[in-house]
Amino acid sequence: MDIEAYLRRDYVTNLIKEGKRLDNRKFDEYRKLEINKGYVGEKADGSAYVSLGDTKVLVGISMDVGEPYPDAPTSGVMTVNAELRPMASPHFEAGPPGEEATELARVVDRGIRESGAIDTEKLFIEEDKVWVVFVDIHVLDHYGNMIDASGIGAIAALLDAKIPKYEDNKIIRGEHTVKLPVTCTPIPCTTAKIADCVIVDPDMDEEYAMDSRLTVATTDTINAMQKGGQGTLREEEVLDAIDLSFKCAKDIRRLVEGN
Amino acid sequence: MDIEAYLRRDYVTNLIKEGKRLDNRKFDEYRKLEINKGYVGEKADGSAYVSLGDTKVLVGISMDVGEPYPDAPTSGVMTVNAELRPMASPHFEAGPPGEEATELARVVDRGIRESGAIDTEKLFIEEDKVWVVFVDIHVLDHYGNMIDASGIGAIAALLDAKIPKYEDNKIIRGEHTVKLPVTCTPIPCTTAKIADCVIVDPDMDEEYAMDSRLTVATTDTINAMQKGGQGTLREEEVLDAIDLSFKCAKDIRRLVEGN
Amino acid sequence: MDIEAYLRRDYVTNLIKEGKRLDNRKFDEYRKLEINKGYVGEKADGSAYVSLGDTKVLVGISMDVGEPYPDAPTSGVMTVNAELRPMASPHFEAGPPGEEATELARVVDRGIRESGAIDTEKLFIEEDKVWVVFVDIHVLDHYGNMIDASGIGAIAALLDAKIPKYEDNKIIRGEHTVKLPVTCTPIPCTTAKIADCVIVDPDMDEEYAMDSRLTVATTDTINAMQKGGQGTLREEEVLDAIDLSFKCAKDIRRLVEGN
Amino acid sequence: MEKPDMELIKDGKRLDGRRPDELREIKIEVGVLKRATGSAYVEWGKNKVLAAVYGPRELHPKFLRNPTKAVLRCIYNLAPFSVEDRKRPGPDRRSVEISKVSAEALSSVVMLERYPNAGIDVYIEILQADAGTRCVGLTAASVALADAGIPMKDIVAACAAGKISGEIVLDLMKEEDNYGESDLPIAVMSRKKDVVLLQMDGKLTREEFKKAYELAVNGATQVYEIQKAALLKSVNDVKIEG
Amino acid sequence: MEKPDMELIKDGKRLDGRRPDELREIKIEVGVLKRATGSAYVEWGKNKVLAAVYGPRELHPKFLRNPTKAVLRCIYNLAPFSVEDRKRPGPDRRSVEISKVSAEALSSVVMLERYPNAGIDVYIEILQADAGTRCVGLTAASVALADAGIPMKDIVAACAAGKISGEIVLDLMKEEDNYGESDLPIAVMSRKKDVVLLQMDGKLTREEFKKAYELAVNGATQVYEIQKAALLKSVNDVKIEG
Amino acid sequence: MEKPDMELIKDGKRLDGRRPDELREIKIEVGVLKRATGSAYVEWGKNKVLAAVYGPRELHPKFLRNPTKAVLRCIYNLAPFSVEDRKRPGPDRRSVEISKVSAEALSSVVMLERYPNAGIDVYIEILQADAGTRCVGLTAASVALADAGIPMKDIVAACAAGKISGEIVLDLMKEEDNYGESDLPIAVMSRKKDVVLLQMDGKLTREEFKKAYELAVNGATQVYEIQKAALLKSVNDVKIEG
Repeated sequence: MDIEAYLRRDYVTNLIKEGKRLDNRKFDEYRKLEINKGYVGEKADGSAYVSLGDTKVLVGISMDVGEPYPDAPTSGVMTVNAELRPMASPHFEAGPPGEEATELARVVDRGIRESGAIDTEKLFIEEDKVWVVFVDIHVLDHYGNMIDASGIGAIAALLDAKIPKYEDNKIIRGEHTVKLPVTCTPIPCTTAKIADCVIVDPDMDEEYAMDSRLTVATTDTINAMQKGGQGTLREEEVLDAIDLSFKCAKDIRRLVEGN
Repeated sequence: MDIEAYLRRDYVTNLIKEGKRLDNRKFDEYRKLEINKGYVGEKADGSAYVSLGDTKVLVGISMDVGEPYPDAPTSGVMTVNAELRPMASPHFEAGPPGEEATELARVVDRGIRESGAIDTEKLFIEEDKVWVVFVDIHVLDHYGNMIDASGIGAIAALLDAKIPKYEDNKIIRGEHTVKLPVTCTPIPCTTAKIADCVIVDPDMDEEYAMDSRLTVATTDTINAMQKGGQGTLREEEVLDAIDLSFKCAKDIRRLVEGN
Repeated sequence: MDIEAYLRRDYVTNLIKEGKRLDNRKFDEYRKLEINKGYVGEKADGSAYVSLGDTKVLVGISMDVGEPYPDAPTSGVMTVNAELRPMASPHFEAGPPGEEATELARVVDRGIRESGAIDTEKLFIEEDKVWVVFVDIHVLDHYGNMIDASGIGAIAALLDAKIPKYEDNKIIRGEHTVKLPVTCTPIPCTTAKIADCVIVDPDMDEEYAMDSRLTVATTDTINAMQKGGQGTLREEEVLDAIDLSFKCAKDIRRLVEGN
Repeated sequence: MEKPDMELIKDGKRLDGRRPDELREIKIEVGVLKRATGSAYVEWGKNKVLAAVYGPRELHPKFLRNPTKAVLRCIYNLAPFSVEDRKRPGPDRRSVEISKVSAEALSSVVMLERYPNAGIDVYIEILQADAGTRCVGLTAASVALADAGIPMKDIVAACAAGKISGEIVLDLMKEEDNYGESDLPIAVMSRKKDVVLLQMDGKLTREEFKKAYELAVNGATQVYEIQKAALLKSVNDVKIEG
Repeated sequence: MEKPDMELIKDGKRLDGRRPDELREIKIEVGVLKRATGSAYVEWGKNKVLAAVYGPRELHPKFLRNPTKAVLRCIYNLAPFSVEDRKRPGPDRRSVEISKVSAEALSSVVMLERYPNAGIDVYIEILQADAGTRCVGLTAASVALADAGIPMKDIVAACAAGKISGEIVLDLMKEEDNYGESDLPIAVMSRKKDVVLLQMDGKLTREEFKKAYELAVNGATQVYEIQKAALLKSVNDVKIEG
Repeated sequence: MEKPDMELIKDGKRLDGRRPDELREIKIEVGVLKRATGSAYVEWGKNKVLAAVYGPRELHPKFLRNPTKAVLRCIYNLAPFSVEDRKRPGPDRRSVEISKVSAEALSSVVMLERYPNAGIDVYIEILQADAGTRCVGLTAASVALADAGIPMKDIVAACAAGKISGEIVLDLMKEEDNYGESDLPIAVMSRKKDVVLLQMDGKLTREEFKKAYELAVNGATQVYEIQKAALLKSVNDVKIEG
């Protein structure tokens, strides 16, 4: 594996230098993206199955009633959790989330939280009781760029989500009232730097070859950013990545908001 | 150890083929069973020390007051926990229960739960308060067939158990009111398949040699079953095992209900 | 490292036999002790930074409101936690406290608890609500005798601690009312036995060389003792250690109670 | 704990309209994942389950290795959103037990002795759960093993039978599992019908057991036909692609 | 936290009728377990304690090995039902500390240098607890080591003394431990009387300490006689059996 | 979650009297710990942070080793008493993320290829926290690496910029972080100004981002001067001592 990874890394890098990508995409071209909202709709309160090329992520939303944070007593609560299931890659292991899963969950969380996408004020029930929105990211097949697939899945699942019926201090499972109040559609877009070129949506091989990556989650503004990898970025590269992210997010947002 | 295990396995298998067992038991013969109820009666609310041949298991019952499950608000709660103490075998390690201990606890749990042995309705105290019955299985010496020794110890300890006095929202430790309401006596009986023969109550050496085992917990009906091991069973073998289990359970039940 | 440790051990032992110590201290002489109370006073409710020679320990006090123990419903609660931070020694690892950290925390705890140093009755707020005093020991540089440095830091930090303002069932962070009620100043003093000599305040090299250690925490009486190490102690050695501990504690107490 | 009375069979039909001996609808897809050595997706009633296989591969940690055969490990996992009340991530005792008996069941058929010292990992993800998930999982895992090209003596097919409203029926769905009297999940080697997994809880007489057992074996035989068809289709698809 | 006043000594007798310098009743059985290399069972007042020894054996993980001597590890465990309020399974901080000081105490007497790189594991199970369990555990462990045939310089015997109602007494039981003023558990090498375990908490002057210490050593000496008798009996039993 | 309006800038001055482009006071000490290979202490406003470096040294467990270069690991830890509401000991998700991005940032400058198979461990302890701790930690860690004599291409210097009350400002303190609109912590290689760490949250337009970015780089440049001065002083001190 190591030697294969090394050779592929080399091959990918040389291709990029010639202005090409392994799968013939342009530098600013996303892989084929499919979103299947309501995929596990019989049990989850919201869900979306995302295929980004060969990367597959399923995101489920579970609503529960809980306590608000003391410093925001009338606001609902969102919590994002990511599981890199061992079926998704030979490098993933069973067990509690490691640093990769933790970073993934936190970057997706920030994009949603900082854009104010969930109108948490509307999740207030009564004193000391608010709706808690669990966003569970389940990575099933890891073929590169998990962050975007997960972030897209998360906002798509939130758009699919409905609030369960709540009567006599009890949740009536299987029955719902209204849609979860979502105010905007934050979209993460990740670029990678390989051989001093900035490309969009790296696949698995490109991730082996990249020096660094930059994720930019946007609505009408930038809401979250995260650099990854041991490489460096120059100011122009960062600004390029931002421009590319705004651009790609438009098409993705249309798809996420559709069907 | 490995080679010794291998040779013993071979030896046991050949004996079985000749219709014999290492300790001269008949195929349908249980090892000597001794039950000492109230063994740690100064502190536990119920207890039983079980010797099944050289296998030794101590089961203790601790009663506490807790919340009922939301879907059964007037029922008491039982929880079974098993610890394969490292003193019991060179193969057991300290630490949280592994898959063997988990299976053991769950099989014992099912035998008791599914037979309705504990009259949980009588464990209701007041709204949101019921008795919680902790069944703690402590395996001290593992010389084969832990499941039966543990299951027998659990029901014996339950039959020994008394409900503590409860006054002013407090448990008065050391004082008891009535016996724990137990309605029947589920008995697990395990058979093993070695060289296409079905034998009862495998000891340690027979466990090394067995292809599969089948535990059947019975009252007047079957209440729980569990196959173990990587071998297969034919329908007749399963039915044989059921018949043997009903048969052996009678003698064991008499012993458990006695003294 | 092992060989270096072995040689140093030998060297230290031979020196002791000649009545000398590596740093020229007398057998009953403590290393230089500096105590900086209020070191992290902008955030913690009490703190003390202790330098004992090259050993550095920071202790912080955090006050919170919690429930009393059922058997002492009008008493506040103290809990001592110790972290041997991996920066303090090449032998410390990240992760939950191991047996060394656990012993450290418990010995410090006992010295304070058994002397009744905290007047816990004064930490009662109202029914089911008392102040909880968290004593967090952070070992930053381990150059021998962590127990004394930590125990001294703990009582110094408690003497520095103030109770936060509490209004409308809320703690007002950053504002304080009165000092934490501390009634006496328990001081731990550790001696080590090397080559049948009893020396005070072993440093790192002496800890490699010692057969056993004995910690004695005193006020006007002995409040806690703990032997450590695989060596033995004779009665006279224990009594010597007690006398030395009472003697050293006087000077240390003056320093702790000062500034 | 007490199960309320609930009429689960009316005029010979069950809540979802099935006859007592009728399976829920089953759909199997082979080779649905890119990274895994083999994979399968099974929809079975409202259950949605993915299984993936990695290996034979180097087994870590080393002390688990067996010099005479491969070690087959299995992890059965319920996704947090697969059930109505969110399940906390991580293994609970039920998952640990199912993982153990599933690994044993699959070890019965895989030719482990061909790969000494190696590890074969089977991962079962329950994406949506509606009773009988261990049978669905084993059914999917067995197809995934075949898709991975791992030699097996036979295909494992699984199915449950149970007793509801006093009657022995095939393949319980959620309401039947919740309010029924007993459940008997089994898994068999498809051709010889020998059982490789058997668990049971509830109340059954010996006669009821026999009836339920034979019904479940019959169900598993039907499941096997669907497995076979899916595998055949996937092989043909590959041929067509090629 | 505040200890209520309670008259623990009346007319020179303690709650259970003992004199201040009197031990509780002690019963020791040797070789009670089949799988362990050595074992012992001790009843001491209401305490019931099992100890088992495995080894010398291969030590895992490897980085723990010491090329100059064996490593003796000890696990002290309180069974959930051994105390009136159920103890959650798993080690708590108290058990971790007792395990550490017990391992150190036993390491003082075992001839570890005879088994470089090996591990010797001592397991202490408190089945019923009534004060003084660490002394009971060490007493049992020491007999189990002898039963395992592991060479020792001496037998470890343990006993506590303490102060209750103003008086120094031997071997505190539960009520005395709860309402007393201090507790001093020690363990000694039986012949030389050198101390291998010493802990103390409460309030004692130097003079009180000396008195308590000497009382505890004296108690341990009595315990040693019972250990010796039990070991002798077990050897004779073996001879008779043979 | 909703951030209340709060006037954070008044008459061009911030709550603590700073101008928008002004850093808090920074003090750096080099070589403050005895055991570590290298260490540094940084006070930055009310932040108090220690960093220590061990290595290059043998890396455990073995499977983490890289035959082509050293592996740099980082643990960022918030002491329980470093914040007003006590933090439970042990890593939380925020610490895990900061540890990861800090290790990546430092790996950019350390000449890891010089030490194949080795490990370099960087420990960052936040003793008192008041916003911007990841920048303070990286700044300290970089000085500690230099103190340890580990060859680097450049020194990493870090600083944050952000938006408060509608204005882009340098180096947010606690109240500004809590009630401000966004935060952009970065770390750069001091000479080339290439960014090695970049995170951001809140709301910024592209233009605001550019302004904040350049302000933060400028802040980091000032931080670098303080780092350099501290390192120079420590080298001179050593010379004088010698």
